[in-house]
Amino acid sequence: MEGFKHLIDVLAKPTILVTFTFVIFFFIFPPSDWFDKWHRRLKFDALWGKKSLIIITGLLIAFFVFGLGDPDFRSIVLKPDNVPISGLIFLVFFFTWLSMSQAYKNDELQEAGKPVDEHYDAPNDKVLVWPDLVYVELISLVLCSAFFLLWSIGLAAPLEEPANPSESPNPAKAPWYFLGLQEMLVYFDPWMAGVVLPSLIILGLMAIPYLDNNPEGAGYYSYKNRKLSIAIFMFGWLVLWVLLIVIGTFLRGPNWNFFGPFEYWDSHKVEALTNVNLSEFIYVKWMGTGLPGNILLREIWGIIITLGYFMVLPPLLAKTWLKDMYAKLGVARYSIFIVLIISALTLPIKMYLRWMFNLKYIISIPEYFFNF
Amino acid sequence: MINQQERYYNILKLNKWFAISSLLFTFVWLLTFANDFNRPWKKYQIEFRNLEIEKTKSDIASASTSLDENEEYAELKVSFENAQNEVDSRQEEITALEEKIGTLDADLYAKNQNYQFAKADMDVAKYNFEQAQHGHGDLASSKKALDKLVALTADTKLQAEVIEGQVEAANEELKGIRLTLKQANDALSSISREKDLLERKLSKIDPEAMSFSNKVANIIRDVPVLDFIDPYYDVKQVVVKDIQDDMIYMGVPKVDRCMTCHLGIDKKGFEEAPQPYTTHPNLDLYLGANSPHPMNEYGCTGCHAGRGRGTDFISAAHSPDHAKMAERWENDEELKWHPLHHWDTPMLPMKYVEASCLKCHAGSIPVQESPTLAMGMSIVEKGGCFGCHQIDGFEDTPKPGPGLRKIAQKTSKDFAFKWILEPRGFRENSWMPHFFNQVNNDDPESVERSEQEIHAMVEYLFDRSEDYTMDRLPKGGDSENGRMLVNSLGCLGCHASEGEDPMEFKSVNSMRREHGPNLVKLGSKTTQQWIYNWIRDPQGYHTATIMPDLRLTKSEAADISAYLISSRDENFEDQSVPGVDESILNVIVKEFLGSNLRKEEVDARISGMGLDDKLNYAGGKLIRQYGCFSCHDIDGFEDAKPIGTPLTTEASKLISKLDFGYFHDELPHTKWDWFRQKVDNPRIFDMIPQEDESYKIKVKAPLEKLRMPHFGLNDQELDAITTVIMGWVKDEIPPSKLPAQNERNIAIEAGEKLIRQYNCQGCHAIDGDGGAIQPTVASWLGEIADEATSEDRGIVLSFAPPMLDTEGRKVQPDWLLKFLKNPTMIRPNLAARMPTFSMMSDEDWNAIIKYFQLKDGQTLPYENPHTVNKRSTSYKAGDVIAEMGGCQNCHFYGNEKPKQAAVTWGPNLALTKERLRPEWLMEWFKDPQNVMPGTKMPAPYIPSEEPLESVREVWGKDVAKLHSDPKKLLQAILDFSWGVSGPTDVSKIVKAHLESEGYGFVIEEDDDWGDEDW
Amino acid sequence: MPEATEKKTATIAPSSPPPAALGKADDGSGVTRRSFFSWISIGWLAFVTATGGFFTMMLRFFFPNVLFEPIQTFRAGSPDEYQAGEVDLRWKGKFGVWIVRDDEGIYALSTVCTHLGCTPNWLAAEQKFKCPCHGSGFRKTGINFEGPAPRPLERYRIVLADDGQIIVDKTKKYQQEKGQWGDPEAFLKV
Amino acid sequence: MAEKKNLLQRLAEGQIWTSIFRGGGVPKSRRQRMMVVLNSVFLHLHPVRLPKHAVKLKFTWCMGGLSFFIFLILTISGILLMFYYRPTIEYAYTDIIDLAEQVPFGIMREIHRWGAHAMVITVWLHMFRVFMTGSYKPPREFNWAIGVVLLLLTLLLSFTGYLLPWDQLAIWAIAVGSNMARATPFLGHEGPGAALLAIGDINFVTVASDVRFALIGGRFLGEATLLRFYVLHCIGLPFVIMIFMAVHFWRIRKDGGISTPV
Repeated sequence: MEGFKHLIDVLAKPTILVTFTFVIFFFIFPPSDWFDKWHRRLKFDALWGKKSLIIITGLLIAFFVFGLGDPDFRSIVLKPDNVPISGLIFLVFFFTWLSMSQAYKNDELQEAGKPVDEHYDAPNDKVLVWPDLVYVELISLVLCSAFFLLWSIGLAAPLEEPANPSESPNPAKAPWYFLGLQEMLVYFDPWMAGVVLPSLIILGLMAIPYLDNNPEGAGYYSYKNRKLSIAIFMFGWLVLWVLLIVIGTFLRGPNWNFFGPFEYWDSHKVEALTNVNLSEFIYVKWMGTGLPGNILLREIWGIIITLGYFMVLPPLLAKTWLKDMYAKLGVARYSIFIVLIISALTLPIKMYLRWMFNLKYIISIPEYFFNF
Repeated sequence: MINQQERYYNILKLNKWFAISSLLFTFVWLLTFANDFNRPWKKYQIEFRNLEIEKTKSDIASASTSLDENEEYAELKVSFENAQNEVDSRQEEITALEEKIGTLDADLYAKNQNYQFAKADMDVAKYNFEQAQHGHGDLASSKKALDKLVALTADTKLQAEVIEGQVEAANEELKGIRLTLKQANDALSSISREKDLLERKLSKIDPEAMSFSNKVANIIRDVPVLDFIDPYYDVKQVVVKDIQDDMIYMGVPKVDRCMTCHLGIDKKGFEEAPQPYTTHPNLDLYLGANSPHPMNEYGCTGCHAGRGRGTDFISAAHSPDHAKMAERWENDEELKWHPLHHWDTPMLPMKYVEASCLKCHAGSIPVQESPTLAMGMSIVEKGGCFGCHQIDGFEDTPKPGPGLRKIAQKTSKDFAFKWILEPRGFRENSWMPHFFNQVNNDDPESVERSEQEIHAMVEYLFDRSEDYTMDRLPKGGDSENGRMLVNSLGCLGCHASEGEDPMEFKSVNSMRREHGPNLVKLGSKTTQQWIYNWIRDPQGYHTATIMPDLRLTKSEAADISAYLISSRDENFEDQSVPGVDESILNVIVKEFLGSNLRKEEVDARISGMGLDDKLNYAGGKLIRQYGCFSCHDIDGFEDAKPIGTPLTTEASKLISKLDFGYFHDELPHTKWDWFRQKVDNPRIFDMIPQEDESYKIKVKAPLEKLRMPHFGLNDQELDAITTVIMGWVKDEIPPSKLPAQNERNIAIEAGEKLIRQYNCQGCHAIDGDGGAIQPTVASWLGEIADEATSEDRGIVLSFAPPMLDTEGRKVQPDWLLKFLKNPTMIRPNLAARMPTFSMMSDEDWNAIIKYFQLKDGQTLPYENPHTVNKRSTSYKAGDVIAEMGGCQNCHFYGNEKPKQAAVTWGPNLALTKERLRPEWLMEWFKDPQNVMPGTKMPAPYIPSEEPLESVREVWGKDVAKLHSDPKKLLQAILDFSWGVSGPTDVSKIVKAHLESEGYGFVIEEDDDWGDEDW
Repeated sequence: MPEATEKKTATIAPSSPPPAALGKADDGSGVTRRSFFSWISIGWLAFVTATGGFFTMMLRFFFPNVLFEPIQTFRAGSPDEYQAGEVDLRWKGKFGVWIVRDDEGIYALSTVCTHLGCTPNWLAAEQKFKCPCHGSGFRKTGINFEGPAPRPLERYRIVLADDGQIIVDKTKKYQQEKGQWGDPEAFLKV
Repeated sequence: MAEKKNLLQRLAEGQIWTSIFRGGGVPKSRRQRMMVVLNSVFLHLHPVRLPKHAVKLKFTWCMGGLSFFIFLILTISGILLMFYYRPTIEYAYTDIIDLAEQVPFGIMREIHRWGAHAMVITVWLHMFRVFMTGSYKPPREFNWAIGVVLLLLTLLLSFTGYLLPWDQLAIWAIAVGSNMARATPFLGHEGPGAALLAIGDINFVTVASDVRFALIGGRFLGEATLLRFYVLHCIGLPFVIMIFMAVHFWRIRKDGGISTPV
């Protein structure tokens, strides 16, 4: 038992968990035909069968039931405000399954030349709103109300000590839906993690319909025709959002240190978080000289790399790897799309730079509050 | 396919789903209502109601038995019946009268109405007339109307008054007939009032005693949803505006709902009821409307802490007293207790509750009401907590340890080494704490290091020791006589002696005898010459000492020193002292040097140091490190700052600021458990507990380790000190809730501080507290007389230092100051001596005198002196009464010895005039026992009840003149005593007498004579 | 869409009602007892009950279980502090009570006019309480004698505490017109 | 009409009923069923007829509808809570304690809090469904953008409400959140570029003049913050979100109702 708990604790380490997710993710949601080939070869398509639903739900439940026997796990999971997030795990899995299974079914139907499940023969295939829709709505409202009452009776809302500005709780967490952002704060300066990236998320979300000019798949579940867009969306939603929330909620403990789900939240846990900036890497470690006094000179390497990343990489990709896409999207759509994507990719990149090289900032100009 | 109906779902199925979900919804609503209705406090109120019903019933039963036994009640009943009969017999008369009143009333009503209407019209007319005078309207016509109405009003009023008079007369008549009946009834009901009230109460709470409609109402009022109208079961609360809960940003008035479940808390009669219904154990002091802390003004959580708004066992933040109780609560099906998270001030366990007294009463701790707290404060003073930890209010408290500036003359390096290593190994109740051989430094390596550290510190102290010229020790001290002197002179008011068990049950009072060190094993510690010099002149050795001067003669001092030096501890002396190990010493020195020097500099420095230099350097650093200077006066540390955490508001620290280290499972997560653990075993938080209850140590450099020393306190002392720490909070108490800051309280605070500091109550009892020396006086008496004498409380009290209960009213302040600065003999029988406190300033003495005066309500520092004319009747009469009363049996008249044996002797009457206040003396003569319970002084006999003739015959004409007024007779004694003159100091006579004749204890018979106290 | 057969919808569809509850509609097949107690009836009944539950809760919600108003019971000193025949005004401001002592004892009068709740003034010269709002007048006993006030002033519970102090309890009131002034706690005999 | 009518039927055909529910009676025919929807201010949010997959839970997951319904629950419970909650640093916390300890049906707070959590989740899932069915594609692009705004507003509503209990959980969550605002480029006093907005010695963006100040109403979290968040939570944001909701619903209808395969 203890061995298993320990194993889970180890597996939950962000380096392992995140790397594992990154590696496996695109084989589960293949963005291209190549991935799709492996996806089917690895039998991941079986995930969207009825059996998998039952097995995985069962495993999840078993895991929670097992975990609740452990005092440390229990104390985290049963915190009133964390309960919705446990629910979120189940819901997200279920609805991902539901949408994907329908998508695969429709893909098969289309392949066989049959109409998709949602196909309807307008205007004959219509249904009256009264009573069919209204009644169903009423029933779900009643059930929903009952559910809320029950939830409220069963679980008291949290109330901690009176507000005290001189005494941070340890850990001090944002509301759970912002924990993804808070996780980003570990790797980015606040202006990036707190302002720029959230704005990009909002803008990026809004831009989706304008960027995705693929006319396929409107109005029904499908995957095959929309591989890339769904894979990217899933990556953002499941990994960069939900997974980070789960990590932030359950696995971040005192001093924002990392704790496995079965670990005691020891506020004395010490982790070496020493890290260095790129300029220090280059000047101090490699060139063996001191840091130049001139800010621009000091940060020139970081600036070059950053500019290269944002300015050079997109056209380069357009010419090479993403040639087809560039052709399909046109220059305006492509530029916006690629900037959004490479901005999103800065997060995993910075995560790995931190984990592997203890790199803090690529550009660090604290004099003007500009760190990147 | 064309779907003509355009339908999708089977409506029957939807209906079914709808029905099921609606039923579920309804069911959940029912649950919601049940959940809201079923508040946890309700069951307690229901149970308490039953308790109250039972109690009321039994009260009624006992009230009616006592009524049945009450003869007056029976008589009254009879007379009531008689009166009733009489009234009945005059029934016709009454009926006639009542009829008459009825008609008259009707008439009166009509007449009155006429009058009212007329008056109302007149008021209008008056107003109109005034308006007309003001220029609005016709003056003449309004005047006319007014006049008419005035007349009408007068007329109607007259008519009404006539009838009214008739009505009154009739009513009077009727009343007259019924008068006896009414009187009897009133008398009856005044006797049975108590029972009636109880019955009324019962009819309100007991459904069985209710009328039918009330029974129904009783159910309806507490029905869910309707229970807002007038519920019997409801949340009760006290809102205290000026005592506030600390909400960090702001204080919020306290709202205490404790009485929602603790229903009997302010009601007498539930003392035996189970919790939560029990009556508060001290209603006179707390909660009672006339107590100093009424419930409406102080609430509950101000003292008990907890979450006053909580209406549930857990949400009120109850705290168990100990681990067993916690376990019981946790396993209790009803309570299912767990500590309330997220509330920083949970209820104080009962054993620490006195902590809250400190919030308001820090200046003058009520010793009898809060013994644990008082004991804790005494520990803080004796243990010297305030030395290392800054604590407000202890700024001028002297250091509790001996001065070490002249230590080389007092003892040897070997002794100092062994003593520092393990003080309690030499003197088991020593307040000097253990720094070494603790959990975090008892491994062999640390022990070796410790030895070198001690060597360094000893070297530092001895190296700096100043010169101290001692007087030569006279030859031949008598050790046995020394022992008697120690036992009788008063040493034992502050010191314990050989053979006493210091670890027995402690109290504030017993701890007064730990004011100085136990007088044991001095032979192993110091020289006789040093003791001789020290006791003769303590300040000569250590200027800041609080050891007073007992004015010992050379031979007394020699005897005492001979006695004290005779006690030794051979085992201790035999222990060897390890040598200095320079290599370890080098490590220590390097560590200190390395803290602010680079390695080369350290090496350079150390190579230039000799062994002595290293010892001296390390010694100084270590003394700073361990804070030795906090308790001892040490050369070079005059301005050193306290080394510990300030404790003034320690208990208001958030619990998250207390480092539980690896003890998060072993120790309950409460502040008090942490504090207690910290004092009990201060170094424990350096350790990592193991499964088998052993410890492993954290990785720490020697200088990083926890360094608070171990005091070896017993459980009782730990509770006391924890109570004090829990009382150090930052709560802001408004002046309205504090003891008044008037002149009296300020004087009492200042006086009590000095009295504590100089341990006056080691010898003297004041207001029922103190006199710690008394048991030793008893055993001394047992030795010089016999067992029976030592058990006679009266004699023991008369041989113990006097109680100072009414001192302020009793003595003249001028005399008191003179006496305190230069004590002389007052009570000739007393072997104990009032010492000379030459270290006390005039300010100090003034504070003490003011304390006594204001405590007794004596506000005038200057008074008209009492004078006596020796030729006056009063004086002469007094002389006779004194003669007849045998005052001289016990009292000196100047240097005239009393007639009886020394055991009964009282103060010299020649002292009276300058010493006592006449007002007090009058009080004293009237009833000495009332003024000083336990005194041996009898009330003087005065012949005020005897017939004048015999008085004249027996007592003479002067007494006869005053005979009828006892006050004047007492005044006569007073005047007489004022006239007694002669030398006041009789110490030589007494000494000679005792040497030749002894005390003359009456061994066989019970002796009620002798006096104690004036 | 196999389940939506015409036959069924024809007979049963009408029973899907408008938002408020209606029983099963009659479209020719007649109302049978069985169908009256059908799922739909149960469903709507339960729905209405639950909705009723919601409104009941709203109602109850508006009546808090505790009040933070000033306490209604106060100590008014010892009986000797009151002179026979005088109206004592010292508690008027703080607690809204006149304490009156007559030859037989002491009673506590409410300062709320029984007409429309204004606070009358004690006019010592006229020996009456006079309400400034509509001119109601009350005698010293609290009996109304002029103006629109419909009934006498109310008296509060007044008792003696163990220590001899007067306790006035405003939560319990006594009305003359109901004959409650005879209650032993409406009047403190001295 | 000769048949016996029960009370309910009489009621349903009576004057009062028919005056309230236009048309009256129980809809029996197809036309009547359509009229019910058309005649009701609430129901005509819906079209009269739908593609059949639109009534399948499997397709819609009902998440949009639930989000709206939870919004209604939150509105009602929120209004009720306002009767017992005072947004002052003195009473906010104790009022919340009292909701649990003595207020009748203080469970309202739980309903409100859990509802708020649930609404965030349902809105996310709604967005997820819309994405997976490709329902953002033309002509529904703009409505998707409105939906993103609604998501943002939902998060802001939840965020502002999070502060109101005024406990440690609340202020530190808001402290962490609002401190990010100080790093806003140019507009936050610790944001990149803020130092450039200055004339001489006068800095335009300081701790007392940046976006964070605008948000929390002071240099530190305090009374002003609580009041601001309260007003935003109870009036400002609900007002805005209702406008966007109206547009959202309107556009669903105008963009052709629920998306269907072409």
